[in-house]
Formats: sequence, C-alpha cells, structure tokens
Amino acid sequence: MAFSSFAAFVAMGGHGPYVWAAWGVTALLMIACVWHARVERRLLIRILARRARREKMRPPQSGKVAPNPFQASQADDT
Amino acid sequence: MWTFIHKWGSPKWFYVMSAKLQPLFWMVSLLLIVTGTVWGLAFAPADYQQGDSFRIIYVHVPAAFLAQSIFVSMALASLVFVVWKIKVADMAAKVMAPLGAVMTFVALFSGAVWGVPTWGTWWMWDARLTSMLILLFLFLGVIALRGAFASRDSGSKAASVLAMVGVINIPIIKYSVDWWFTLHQPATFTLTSRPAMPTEMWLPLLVMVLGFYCFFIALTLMRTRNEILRREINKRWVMDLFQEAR
Amino acid sequence: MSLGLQARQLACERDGRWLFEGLDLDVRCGEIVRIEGPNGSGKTTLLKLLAGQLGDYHGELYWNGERFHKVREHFLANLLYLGHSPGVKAGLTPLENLAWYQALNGDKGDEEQCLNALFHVGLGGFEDVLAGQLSAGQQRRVALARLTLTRRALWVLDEPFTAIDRQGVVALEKQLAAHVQAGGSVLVTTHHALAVSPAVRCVQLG
Amino acid sequence: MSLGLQARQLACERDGRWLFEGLDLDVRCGEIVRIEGPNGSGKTTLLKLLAGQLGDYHGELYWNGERFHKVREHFLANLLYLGHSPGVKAGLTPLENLAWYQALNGDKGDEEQCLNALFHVGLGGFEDVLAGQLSAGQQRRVALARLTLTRRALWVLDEPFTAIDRQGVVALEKQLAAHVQAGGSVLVTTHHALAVSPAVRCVQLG
Amino acid sequence: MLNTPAQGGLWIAFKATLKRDATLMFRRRGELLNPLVFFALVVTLFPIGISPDPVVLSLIAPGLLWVTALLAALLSLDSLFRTDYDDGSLEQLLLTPQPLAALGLAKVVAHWLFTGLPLAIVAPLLGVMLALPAGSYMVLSLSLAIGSASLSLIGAIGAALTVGIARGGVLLSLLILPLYIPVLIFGVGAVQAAINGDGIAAHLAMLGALFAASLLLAPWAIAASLRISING
Amino acid sequence: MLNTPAQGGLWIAFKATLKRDATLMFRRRGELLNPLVFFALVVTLFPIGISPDPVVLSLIAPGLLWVTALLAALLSLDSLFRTDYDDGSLEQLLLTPQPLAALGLAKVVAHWLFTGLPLAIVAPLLGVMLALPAGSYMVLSLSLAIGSASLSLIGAIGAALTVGIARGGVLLSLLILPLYIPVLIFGVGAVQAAINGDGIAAHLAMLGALFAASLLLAPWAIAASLRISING
Ligand code: HEM
Ligand SMILES: Nc1ncnc2c1ncn2[C@@H]1O[C@H](COP(=O)(O)OP(=O)(O)OP(=O)(O)O)[C@@H](O)[C@H]1O
Ligand SMILES: Nc1ncnc2c1ncn2[C@@H]1O[C@H](COP(=O)(O)OP(=O)(O)OP(=O)(O)O)[C@@H](O)[C@H]1O
Ligand SMILES: [Mg+2]
Ligand SMILES: [Mg+2]
Repeated sequence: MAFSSFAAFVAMGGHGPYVWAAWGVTALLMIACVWHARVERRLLIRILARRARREKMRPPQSGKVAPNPFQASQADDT
Repeated sequence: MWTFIHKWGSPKWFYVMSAKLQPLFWMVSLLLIVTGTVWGLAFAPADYQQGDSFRIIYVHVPAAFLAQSIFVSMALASLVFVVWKIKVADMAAKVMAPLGAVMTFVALFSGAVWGVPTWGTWWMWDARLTSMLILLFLFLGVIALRGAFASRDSGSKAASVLAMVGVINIPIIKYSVDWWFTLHQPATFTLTSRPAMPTEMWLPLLVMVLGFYCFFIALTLMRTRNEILRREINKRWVMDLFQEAR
Repeated sequence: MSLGLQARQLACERDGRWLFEGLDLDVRCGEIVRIEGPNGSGKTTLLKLLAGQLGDYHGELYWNGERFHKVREHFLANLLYLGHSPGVKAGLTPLENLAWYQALNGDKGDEEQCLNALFHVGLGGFEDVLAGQLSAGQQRRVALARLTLTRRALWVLDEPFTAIDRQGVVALEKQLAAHVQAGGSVLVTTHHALAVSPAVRCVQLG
Repeated sequence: MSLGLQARQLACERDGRWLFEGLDLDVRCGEIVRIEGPNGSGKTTLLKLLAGQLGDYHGELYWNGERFHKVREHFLANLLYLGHSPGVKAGLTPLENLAWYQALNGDKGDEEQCLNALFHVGLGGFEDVLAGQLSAGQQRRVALARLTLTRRALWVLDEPFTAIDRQGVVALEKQLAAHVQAGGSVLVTTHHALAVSPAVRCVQLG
Repeated sequence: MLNTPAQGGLWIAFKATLKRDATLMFRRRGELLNPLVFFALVVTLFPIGISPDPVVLSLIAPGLLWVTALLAALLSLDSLFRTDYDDGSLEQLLLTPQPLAALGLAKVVAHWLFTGLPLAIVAPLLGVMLALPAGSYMVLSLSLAIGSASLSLIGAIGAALTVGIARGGVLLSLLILPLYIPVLIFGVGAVQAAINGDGIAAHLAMLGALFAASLLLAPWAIAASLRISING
Repeated sequence: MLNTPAQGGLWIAFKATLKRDATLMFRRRGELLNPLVFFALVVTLFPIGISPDPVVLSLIAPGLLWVTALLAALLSLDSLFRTDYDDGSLEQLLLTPQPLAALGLAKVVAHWLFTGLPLAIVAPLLGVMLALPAGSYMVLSLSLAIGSASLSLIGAIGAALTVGIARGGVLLSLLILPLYIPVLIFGVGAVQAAINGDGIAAHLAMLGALFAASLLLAPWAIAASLRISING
C-alpha cells in the first residue's frame, strides 16, 4: 500500500485532479463502449422479435424475403 | 488453414462460436483490469520525480499501445476481406475503427492531463504526441469514409483500401515525425528490452496492457456479432436461431 | 383579356443562330400544347423561356393578358415545371423530397398526402429508401409525384416520359388528360407518340 | 465452346431484396436481346453486371465459353457500353470527345472518321461547338456516334433512345439491325417499342 | 383552377429549407465533422511546418487560428448551392412563389449553424494546442462566432455566382477571399487586443457592424447571383 | 467480327488522356490560374492575420509557403475525377481494354503539370514577399517540384475514393492530409537546411524516395479505388 489513508489516496500527493480525471475519462469511455454494444444488441433483438411476430401472422413466403410492393402493384395492372 | 479461415469466415459459424469465446475474454479482461487498477493506483510506489501523477501511466500507455495495435489489426482484417472476400473480416474491421478512435483519444487525453503537472502545459508538439494525433485523424478518416458511401459494400471496400494505405504510411509518418522533433522522450518501456522502471512499477503496467488487449478482443467479438445480426437479419438462420433461443 | 399564357413574336438566338423567330403561342385552359421538333431545335430553350427561367429573348410574354414580369408572383404560384433534371435530392428519401416541395409552396403539408402521391406513381414501399438508390425511372417518378401532390393550373413538362416504363407512360397520359379536363393546361415536349383523348395542339419548331 | 456472352444462374441482391435470381441468359452473334421490365426491376443493374462493372453478384458469367475474369481484356476489347449518362465531356467539342474515345482503344484515330461518325448522327456542323452547349438529344447523339466510329462486336445499350427525336430513333433502329446482320450482337433496354427487322429476343425482369 | 400567391407561407418554406439542409448534413454524419477536422488538421500542419516551439507558436496563434477557420468555412461553401444545381432542385427553388432571398438565407443559416458555429466552439481547444495565451479564449470564440456568420453570408454570394461553373471551387476562393479581409482584420484584432489586455469592444462592434451590413445586403445579392447562374 | 485486344496502344491512350485533361484545363483559362491565385491569396492573408514584421515573417516563411502550396494542391485535387464521374466518362474509362492504373496515372501527371509545377515555379516570388532568407529559393522550388508530385499521386488515391460522394471535398482533406505529413516534413526540412547552410542532399533524397514509392504504389491504389467508387 503506497498510501497511509484514504484521504491521501484521493489526494494523490496533490495530483488528485489529474490522476482522477485521466482514469475517470478512460473508465467512462470504456464503460460507454460496452454499454453502447449492449444497447445495440438489444435493439437488434427487438427488431428480430417484431419480425418473428409478423412472420407468425403472415403465411411464410418462399424465396423472396421482402416482397417488392411495386412489382405487386404492376401485377395488378396487367 | 484454408478450411479454418473459411469456417470462421462464415457469419453463422462465427456468430455461434464467438458466443462461446466471448465470456472468456470478458472475464479475463475484467480480472486483469481490476487487478491492474488496484495495483497501479494503490500499491505501486510513487515515482521519485513525478510523484503520484505517474499513476496516469497505467491508463495512458495501455491505451496508446492498444490504439496502434487496433489500426494494424484493422488493416489486417481489411486485407483478409479484400483478398479472400470474407465478410466477417470486414465487419470486424468496421467495429474496430470506433474503438481505435476512442483508445487514441484516451491516450491523447490522459497524456494531455499528465502534461500539466509534469511539463506545465496541456500540449506540446513532440514526436510521439504528434504521431498519436495523426493516428486519430487516420481513424476518423476511415470511419468517415465508410459512412459516406450510400452502398454498404462500396463503403467496406473503400475503408479497406484506406486502412491498408494508412498502415503502410504509419511507419513512414512515425519515422519522419521522430526525425523532425528532437524534443521527444526516450522510450522507457519496450517489449524486447528490459525497461528502466522498477519491477513493481511496470508489472501492473503489463497487467493493464494485457487487460486492455483482452477488452479489445471481447468488445470486438461482441460488436462483430451485432454487426452480423444487422447485416444478416433477413437470413433464415438468424430467425431460426432466434426462435430456438426463446 | 384572355386567360392562360401567351407569347407574341417570340424569338431566341443562340451563338448567332436563330432557334425560332416571330413565334406566337397561346396556352389556354383545358388544352394540351405540344412542342415538336428534332433534337437541338430549341424546345427546351422555349420551355425554359416560357417558364420565366431565361431572360435573353425578344418579343413579349403575357400571363392572363398582363405583362409577364408584372405578375411573376401570380404566375409562379400557378406553374409546375419539370425539366430535364428531375430535381430530386439523392440524399433524401422520396417522402422528404416531396415534403420539401410542399413546404416551398408555403404549405405545411401532411404526410398522408405525400404518401398517396408516391403510391399513385407506383413508389409505394419505397418512401423511406434514399432517392439516390432508386433506379433512373423511379427517380423521375418521384418528380412526377408532384403532379399529384401540388395543385397548379399550368404544367410545363420537358420530356416527362423519359425513363418511364410502359404502364407508367399510360398512367401519365391519363393524368395529363384528366388535368386538362379539369380546366388546367399542359405544355409538353416529347419525342414519344402521345395518345391522349383531348385534342393536342402541336407547335412545330426547327 | 459457344460464342458470345453467357450468364448462368445469375442473381443480384440489393438491400436485402433479390432483383433477379437464377437468371440464364445467352447473347449470341447476330442477335438482339432486349431486357424488359418495369422501372426499378433491375435492368440497369443487370446491364452493368454483364458489362463487368459490378462485382457483387452470384452465379457465373462466361465470354466465349470462358470464365469472365480470365478473359476480361478480350471481353473489353469487344464491348461497347453506353449507360444512362452519356459520357460526353461538356468542356470538349464533339470532335475532341470522339478522338479521346478512339485513343482509349489504343487507336491513333483520324479526324476524317470522327467527322463522318458525327455527320452520321446528324451533328454535321456542330463538331466544334462545346458539347455542354448542345441540347440533351444532341449530347446523347455524340455518345451514339461511337457506335459508328468504334468497331465492337457486342453493344450494351441502356435506354439508347432517351431524348432522341423520331428520325433519330428510326436511324438508330436501322443501325442496330445492320449491326446484328453483320454478325454483331446487341443487348439493349428500352421502354420504347422496338421496330427492327431481325427477331428481337426479349428477357423479362421483375 | 387558378391559385393566388399564398400569403404567410414564407416562414414554412424557410423552416422546411433549413430542415432539409440539416437532414442532408446529418444523413452523412461525417460531413458534419468535416470542416472541424479540416480546421484541426491544418492547425496541426503548421507546427510541423513552421516550428514546434511554444514561443513561436503563441506569437502566431491568433492569426493562424483565424485564417484557418476562415479557410475551413470557405471550402465548405463550394457545395452550398452546387449539389442543388446538379440535381435540378435549384431550378425548382427559383420557380417557387416565395422570395428567393429568404430561401437562400435559410441555406446560409444552415451552413453557419453546421460550420461557423462548431468552428467557433472548437477553436479554444486548438488554441491550447498552439499555446494561445490565456485570457483570450472566450474572445476567440466570440469573434469567430460573429465573424463566421459574415463569412457565410458573403461567401454564399460567391458560391451562388460560381455554381454554374464546373470546378468553380478555386475560382470561388479568388472572388471571396478579398472580401473576407475586413472580417479577418477585426477578428484577429479582437483576439490580439484581449492578449494585450486592451479593450475588445471596438473590434467586436466592428465585427457586429460587418455582420449587420452583410445580413441586410447579402440575401439580395445571393438571389440575384442565383438567377444569373441558372440563366447561363 | 471479334477483335483481339490491341497491343501497344497503351502509349496512345496515355498521351490522349493527358492531352484531353490539358485541353480541359486550358479551355477554362481561369482554372489554370486558380491554384496559383489561391496560393498567393492565402500567403497574403497570413501577414495580415499574423504580423507584417519581416523578422517574424522570415521565421515562418518556409513552413508557410510549403503548407499553403500543399493546401492549394490538395484543393484542386477534388475535381480530378469528379467531373469525369458526373458525366459518365469515368465509367467509360473503366471499360477500356487499357490498364486503368496507367490511365489514372496520365490524369495525375496532367494534374501535377498544371498545379504542382506552376506552384513550384511561383513559390520563390511569394518567398520574396515573406522575406524568405536568400540562398533557399532554388531549394524551395526544387523541393516543391518533387514533393508536389508525391502529393498529386497520394492525393489522387483520396480523390478516387471520394469521387462517388457528394460534397466529398472536405472528406478528401481528412483522408489525405495525414498522409501528406512526411512529404511536408522533408520538404520544409530541405528549405530550412538550405537557410541554415546545412546539407540538403539527405532531405531531397528522402523526397525522391517518397516520390518513387508513391509512383510505384499509388497507381494501383487509384485504380482499385476508382473501381470501388464506380460500383457504389
Ligand atoms: C497528449 C499527450 C501525450 C500523448 C499523445 C502521448 C502519447 C504516447 C504514446 C503514443 C505512447 C506509446 C509509445 C510507444 O508506443 O512506444 C506513450 C508512452 C508514454 N508516455 Fe505519453 N503521451 C502524451 C503525454 C505524456 C506525458 C505528459 C508524459 C509524462 C510526462 C508521458 C509519458 C509517457 C511514458 C512514460 C510512456 C511510456 C514509455 C514508452 O512506452 O515509451 N506521455 N505516450
Ligand atoms: N447502389 C444501389 N444501392 C442500393 N439499391 C440500388 C442501387 N442501385 C440500384 N438499386 C435498386 O435496385 C433496383 C433496380 O435498379 P435499376 O437501376 O437496375 O432498375 P432499372 O430496371 O434500370 O429501372 P429503370 O427502368 O427505372 O431504369 C432499384 O429498386 C433500386 O432501388
Ligand atoms: N447555354 C447555351 N449556350 C449556347 N447554345 C446553347 C445553349 N443551350 C442550348 N444551346 C443551343 O440551342 C439549341 C437548342 O437547344 P435545346 O436544348 O433547346 O434543344 P431541344 O429542342 O430541347 O433538343 P432536345 O430534343 O435534344 O432536347 C442547341 O443547338 C444548342 O446548341
Ligand atoms: Mg430538350
Ligand atoms: Mg435503368
């Protein structure tokens, strides 16, 4: 242990603000990275869930994943 | 070797296998970083010249090392993508870039904060600082270029070309900048020669560096998985996997 | 005083060559006027001129019997001009493109209407794709959606059929016919054989 | 070994939507193949792909029976592609434009030939005007002059009739017919009703 | 069937144009950062090119920062009307019943919001890197914020004049840079005054006056220039 | 009816492309002067912005001249492939049986001939205005001439990458400026060495090496980038 007390640990021999600023920003950014990745994943899962629900309602289509609405309307014309 | 590359190049295989690897890397990185933090902040002795401000080194140096390594990894991934057309490599390259930029920023920021007690200024134009700043610009360029294309495929290829051109230039930039600035400090920590620091100072540093590298791997795996989902969300296997999971 | 657009003794010179001289032209309500002529005969130039975009002409232009430059505001509030370039922003979605055009008329606009107009030109389902990623014909269709969206009396259309497929051409012809039947007027150039029911008056250039 | 361009099980995806799948296409000598389909059905994409401009497709392409990328040089030496944008430099005269295209073939070229080609597309007298000052149809005619100037076996033309007037259309149709009669082949998209004497094979997309 | 010109729609059209330009900027997220990155990059080039010595740098810092910000603003101006010209929407803008000057102003406002203002905000950071003497940071930001608004307004005239010309970019600089010199002089003057501890009010007042004058006159000049360019 | 690929036509195609770009440059006579005028204008902005004192100016002159020349070259790069892209002739360039790398190189050579070389020639003149110490004028020109060739080559990669992107101009700077730093360092180094009376051979040799390396690698990168941009 390099410090005699908790107060000395916080003060960092007078360099507290610098040390804590550097460490704080580093920790903050790294945690933000992880948090962002998790939010990203949750959003994607939500989209998947919505699709799964829609798929259940509609009979499954073969081949094409997303039907082209424009082509559908063309087929009506002819 | 060939089959290995191809197996890992398949998004589905990667998605399934990386799910198993990922927790391991998270655990190890958490362990290393917590150990390094406690050790470096509370137990390592203060520097006889710089006092406790020296403890910034435990985030500054790992971030600086990692930032440079990320650029090289990104360029390697780009090379794999361009040569073998393996899309997973491109996804990895894509998710590495922002983390690289963040790490470069961390190194710059912690260095700048460190400069106030040691040099009495936030910023000084010396070789290492300047090349780090340029590295940040290179990262930003890769990110911006990828984002600027309307079509994802073109964005991927363009970013790959830039990453490869950039990685050729990094040593040239480093060399020329080193040569130009005479103010830079001599290296105190290299992987090959024994450092001048006492062991109880550099051991925690080593722990932190390893922890940062594990963090990088874990985060890259996780975000690559996200990217796979985003790109393959229309594919059958994603839906199947998802429905299996519930 | 007569309604509509009138040109009297119109003449235009390009690089020492007279594209047209002494041209008298009337575009009245309920009428399709078609400008004909081979490539380079000055159709686009004439249309731009009649839409008030070019200044270097000889002769006189009237809108509802009044000199052009006096009633410019009123004229522009009644004009819909679609030129060679469709005026569709590649970085915006079709919906955003239309919303902007509506706002330019000082009209708050509502999404329902824009969606309807897009559906009408066969772009239902494409409203949120960036226009830059659409095909040539689809981009022109975004521009044509303004015909449905924006109520204007006078349509000035420079080769509106470019890149449009056959069903699209039929639909557009019907739309032109409907517009003049409702009392509007259309000034159009095309190399295409027009098949619309009301009489089309042709003006030959070149 | 068969002559010409072949596609086997060609498929192309855009933003998660399959434009076409499992497409088999043969373009043989002495044949006009026309790609049909409504706007946005993927005609331009298919043409670019067959011209070797796009890389992200599934399936196989063959040129004279050999894999595409192996004979790329030979293929390009026999291809003439005219796309939606005419590739005519606004800051150069028609003559200079053509001279450059000739040189790109590694051909010194001579002015006589270029002048002839321009005359052939009805641009006699315009050879020294900057192309930027020509009308839309005249600019496209400059591009079409390359059909006369550059001898290539395979023509890939994306809506070549855009902005061309009626006489021009007739002349171009004749030229296409003559080309296939001489043993060449043509791959074309157009929304226009083609009236050429040799049989036109149609491929339907969308 | 005839419409009469709509009254009061001007504000809607103004807002919509502003929003459209903002959307276009945001859609390519990189673009928003581009002038800033250019600013930062060029500021990095100078210490490398001239000297890394803080004494030298602090001497030239005010001028360097102002000139570089000016260049960053200038370069982003080139595309202000050009993209609209290329795809034909400028033609349509000219054919609306709304006054063109107001719509042009909306585009200029968007340009300043996403170029001039961010430049003013990050300038102090770069000031630190160039060892700008303490006490002048606020003034640097303020002078850049007011000054860049004039720069956007004046520059838009040039952009409108050169929009019909391919490769107008460098021609634009030629037309516009001489007009930028008064703004530069008073902008740098304010910062230098702050460094020397003199009063800055006079300089800022001059910057404000330049801004007011260009706000009054530039929209009409922009409208006229756009008409000329479309005619050509 | 089938052709075989023409052999030996590469030189003709190379020359024709060079000539075409030269014609386009000359046709708009203003354009030829644009980089020079930009160079001159920015160099005059600095004495206004920083200080008219010859001592200060002579101190910063080598760096200032080099950085400004670099910016002038950079800005003219944006249109290198863009105009071709817009009118479809780039597409045609990609479909010729000639190697794309060689044709791209022809365009780069034209760019250097009409931008880098003139900049190198007028730089001494502006050096006089900035009180550049005697004895370094020749070296300034020479280093600019060699250096700007590398700048054109490296910059063309960026121009090719951003050609498909509307408003790519400022993005181009971001991509390219970091890669320009070694050239800048050795270029300024040469001038500074000449001022200090040190040997300049080492610097010029490094500039030459950079040029050789970019001449070897850049054409391939340019060709690959153009292919990508056309695809997108
Ligand atoms: C913004 C400011 C700074 C930046 C961008 C910066 C950048 C870097 C970089 C890139 C490294 C890794 C070097 C390598 O890979 O070999 C490094 C290491 C290091 N830096 Fe900094 N630095 C900054 C400020 C400082 C300050 C103020 C100090 C202390 C007074 C400092 C001390 C060190 C030390 C001791 C190392 C480890 C030694 C070594 O590996 O060479 N740095 N820094
Ligand atoms: N770069 C791109 N990125 C994403 N989607 C694209 C891209 N290019 C084309 N598409 C999509 O592919 C589809 C087909 O486009 P294409 O241009 O091939 O159609 P086309 O058949 O030529 O139509 P047209 O008759 O209108 O010319 C369009 O729906 C378009 O949205
Ligand atoms: N800006 C200009 N400067 C000089 N001449 C011009 C300009 N614009 C057009 N011209 C000339 O005017 C003539 C008519 O052009 P215009 O575009 O009006 O023809 P058009 O009838 O629309 O032809 P197209 O059917 O090909 O569209 C052309 O011969 C052209 O050379
Ligand atoms: Mg026309
Ligand atoms: Mg098409």
